[in-house]
Amino acid sequence: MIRTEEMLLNVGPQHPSTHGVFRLVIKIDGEIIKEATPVIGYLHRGTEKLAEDLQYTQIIPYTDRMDYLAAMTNNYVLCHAVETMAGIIAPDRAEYLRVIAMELGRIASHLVWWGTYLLDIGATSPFLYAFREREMIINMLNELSGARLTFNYMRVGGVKWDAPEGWIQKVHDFVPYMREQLEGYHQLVTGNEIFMSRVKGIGSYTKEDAINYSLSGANLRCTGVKWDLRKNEPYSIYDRFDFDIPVRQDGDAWARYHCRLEEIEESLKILEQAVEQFPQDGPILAKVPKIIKPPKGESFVRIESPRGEIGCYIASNGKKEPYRLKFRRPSFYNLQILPKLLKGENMANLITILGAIDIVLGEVDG
Amino acid sequence: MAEEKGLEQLKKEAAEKAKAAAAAREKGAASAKVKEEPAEKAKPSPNQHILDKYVQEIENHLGKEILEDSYINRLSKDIPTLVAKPDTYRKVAELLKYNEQLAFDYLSELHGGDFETHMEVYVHLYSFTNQQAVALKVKIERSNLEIPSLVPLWEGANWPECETYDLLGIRFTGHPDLKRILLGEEWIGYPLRKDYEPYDVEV
Amino acid sequence: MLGLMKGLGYTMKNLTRKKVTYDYPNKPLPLPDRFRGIQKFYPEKCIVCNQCVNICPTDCIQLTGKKHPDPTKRGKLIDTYDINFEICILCDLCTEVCPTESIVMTNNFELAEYSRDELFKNLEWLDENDENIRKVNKV
Amino acid sequence: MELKLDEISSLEMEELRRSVFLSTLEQVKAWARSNSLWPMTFGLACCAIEMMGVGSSHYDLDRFGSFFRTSPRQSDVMIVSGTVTKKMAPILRRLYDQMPEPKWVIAMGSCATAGGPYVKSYSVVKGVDQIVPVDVYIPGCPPNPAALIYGINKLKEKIRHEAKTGKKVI
Repeated sequence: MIRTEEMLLNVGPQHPSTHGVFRLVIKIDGEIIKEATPVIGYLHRGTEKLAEDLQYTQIIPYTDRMDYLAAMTNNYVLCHAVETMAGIIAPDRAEYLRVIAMELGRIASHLVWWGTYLLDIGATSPFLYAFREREMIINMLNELSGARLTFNYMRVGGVKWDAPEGWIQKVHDFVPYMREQLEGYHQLVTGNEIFMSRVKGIGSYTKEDAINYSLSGANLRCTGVKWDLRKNEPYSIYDRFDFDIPVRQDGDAWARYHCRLEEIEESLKILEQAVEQFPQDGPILAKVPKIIKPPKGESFVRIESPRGEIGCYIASNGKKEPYRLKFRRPSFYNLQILPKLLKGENMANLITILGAIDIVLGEVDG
Repeated sequence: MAEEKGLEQLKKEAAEKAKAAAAAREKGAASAKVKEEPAEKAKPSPNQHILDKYVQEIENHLGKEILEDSYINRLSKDIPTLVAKPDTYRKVAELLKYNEQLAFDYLSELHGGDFETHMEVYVHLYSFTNQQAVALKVKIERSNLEIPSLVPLWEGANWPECETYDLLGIRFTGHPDLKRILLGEEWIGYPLRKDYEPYDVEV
Repeated sequence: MLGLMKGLGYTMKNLTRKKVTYDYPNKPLPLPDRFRGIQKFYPEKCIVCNQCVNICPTDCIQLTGKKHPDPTKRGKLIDTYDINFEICILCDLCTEVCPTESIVMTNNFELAEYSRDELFKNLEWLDENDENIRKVNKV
Repeated sequence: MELKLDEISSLEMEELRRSVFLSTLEQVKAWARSNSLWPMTFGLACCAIEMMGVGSSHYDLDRFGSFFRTSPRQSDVMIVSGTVTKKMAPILRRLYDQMPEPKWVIAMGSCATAGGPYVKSYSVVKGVDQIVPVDVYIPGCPPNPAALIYGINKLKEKIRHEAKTGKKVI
């Protein structure tokens, strides 16, 4: 007679598959998870409090460090919020540069997810392939902004640098190359039977659950909700591009995997069009005062980051510093569903489920 | 309506943007002139009728005097904003979720703020069925920082409420597991309050 | 089984590809002009306007000026200029606001030290740091 | 047995130097250790991504005999890559204590060095050297992968130098 008893198991905060400092206290009975309690806050750095003493331009470097895999979108959300409040409209060329940078960032972010997710569930080599392509994107962004991760590239009313010579051509050449690689990725992993049996039907939830738990991004789209702020509430110049919103119906890890990879394809489509439409010349910064003082009031804007809806709330009292700054951090909201997903699951599926949510701990903890 | 005062007109680039959102924003910024009272309300916001609908619906079901204020927040992409009272907040939220005309099924954001005289909770809701958004605000007295929780309505409010409790000290009654999610239970003080002073001074 | 074989095919295809690894310590790393390493400071250009100190998000720059020795001339001369490189986040805002381009970025990133004290860079160090200086500083 | 080096004539000494490799055991140990530093993956924040970048195809840390180990028991250098918060600090110390001797610590990035951009924050430890002794500090936010390789090489130099002279480098 085999006897099992409940035990408490601590995963993290230093665990290679938690993508940072995330802790899970799980109660297991044999191999079955009875209860999972996430413990977060190991990377809580108090950005929102710090921002209350900083000017808007000075906060931009801090947004880089929140979601460090897609720093460009974070840059943008702050600039967008301030621009919305102050009624500034960035010039065309700046918007194109922003969109190109953001979409490159989105691809890079999904590549990191793809590589590390497969590393977590036991495939070593995809990580190397993913980082090989990511490095090319990072090099391009490095050329554009001068840093590899924390770009500090966008400014209220435009961007800091113009594209260097030949840079647009580089992006142009990158698109077909990446398409080819993407096909290779599918060849390498997607058809793999071991991979399929590890992710198919794992960690699935319904559309109602996804909406109820405030999920966003690929976590929402994998349940069949066709929702992407780039399309539904167009900001910047996204209404000028023709692209789709990848949607799956099953709501499991397999669906999320496909949503993300298809998003890379859509991003490539946007890149292709943006490069084609890229204005020959023009200013890259609107005429803004040196010290930006948005009017008194409050504003909340949201845009689509690789992980979901990222929002920025500014309460201003007309001074050069925000009175209250708050970011809606998508990973923080997305992670809430984890205890529900893990309940009753097999222990071996823990990392598969956690990885498929795609969290960045800097963003979860703020 | 204080939000509209003191809107400074900034130089804008003439951009031929076709999209409706940008145009609306532009109009919103342009219509509110510098340091002029909202008496000269040139063009009503394109979202005014949506706000009217919400207010009407709430008044029909819950009676008048439920809302403290309601206005269009021009700085925030013309979002209809409802300000509830602490004791009606939960009722309004319930109506916003379950009424078929409103049906706000998605909680996009919940956070608090310290405005020295009072605290505030800001909730941004979205309706996938009607494709509309609303901001719900509630002002709470600093002496009695308690407010009903929204978790029974939207599960997604769980962690944001914990975060608000952690950083600002607003207690949410009826929350299934209200804890100091980010800083840990031993932490003393609420850092996002304006009068916060660190308990342990660093070397 | 077929999927596994296909995956293996991709691996085989990549065997013959050109290697991408940089031969870093033996060969210098190719870096773009805009790369943000550590600052270079030109004391003769500085007009002690304090803009870099004000814009720095982490307050890692400290400077003091002295009066111009020639009483007929107005303005100030730089006396000390320190960057606390422990907390500098290389955000590039100081070089952006500098009206005379007296502080610019270089490509030097090999800055690891055994002690925190050595990360405190003073005027002399920043003046002598004159390799790989960024060519284009403003757009 | 003792080597009487004084009695050897200069000619013989020359011959000895040419053909016999003289070294102390300490130096051999240091040479061996420094060429197989196994860092622990202690990814905390943004710097962790650059640390992953070091392990990936373009920088390939394996060239230097360094593999990332996930367990503190199997590693001898801890790369603290990212912001250490007050909540994380006791755990960092515990992991350090679990590592076998000899062990070294690299503080990667300005957050680990001195708090970096979060130096005024209420919840961040201002420098990981308040918790564990640090051998090499790498500034940058985040340092690029090459700077990390440079830092690791600097640590290797330190290990060898200390074994050779028996003195501490700072």
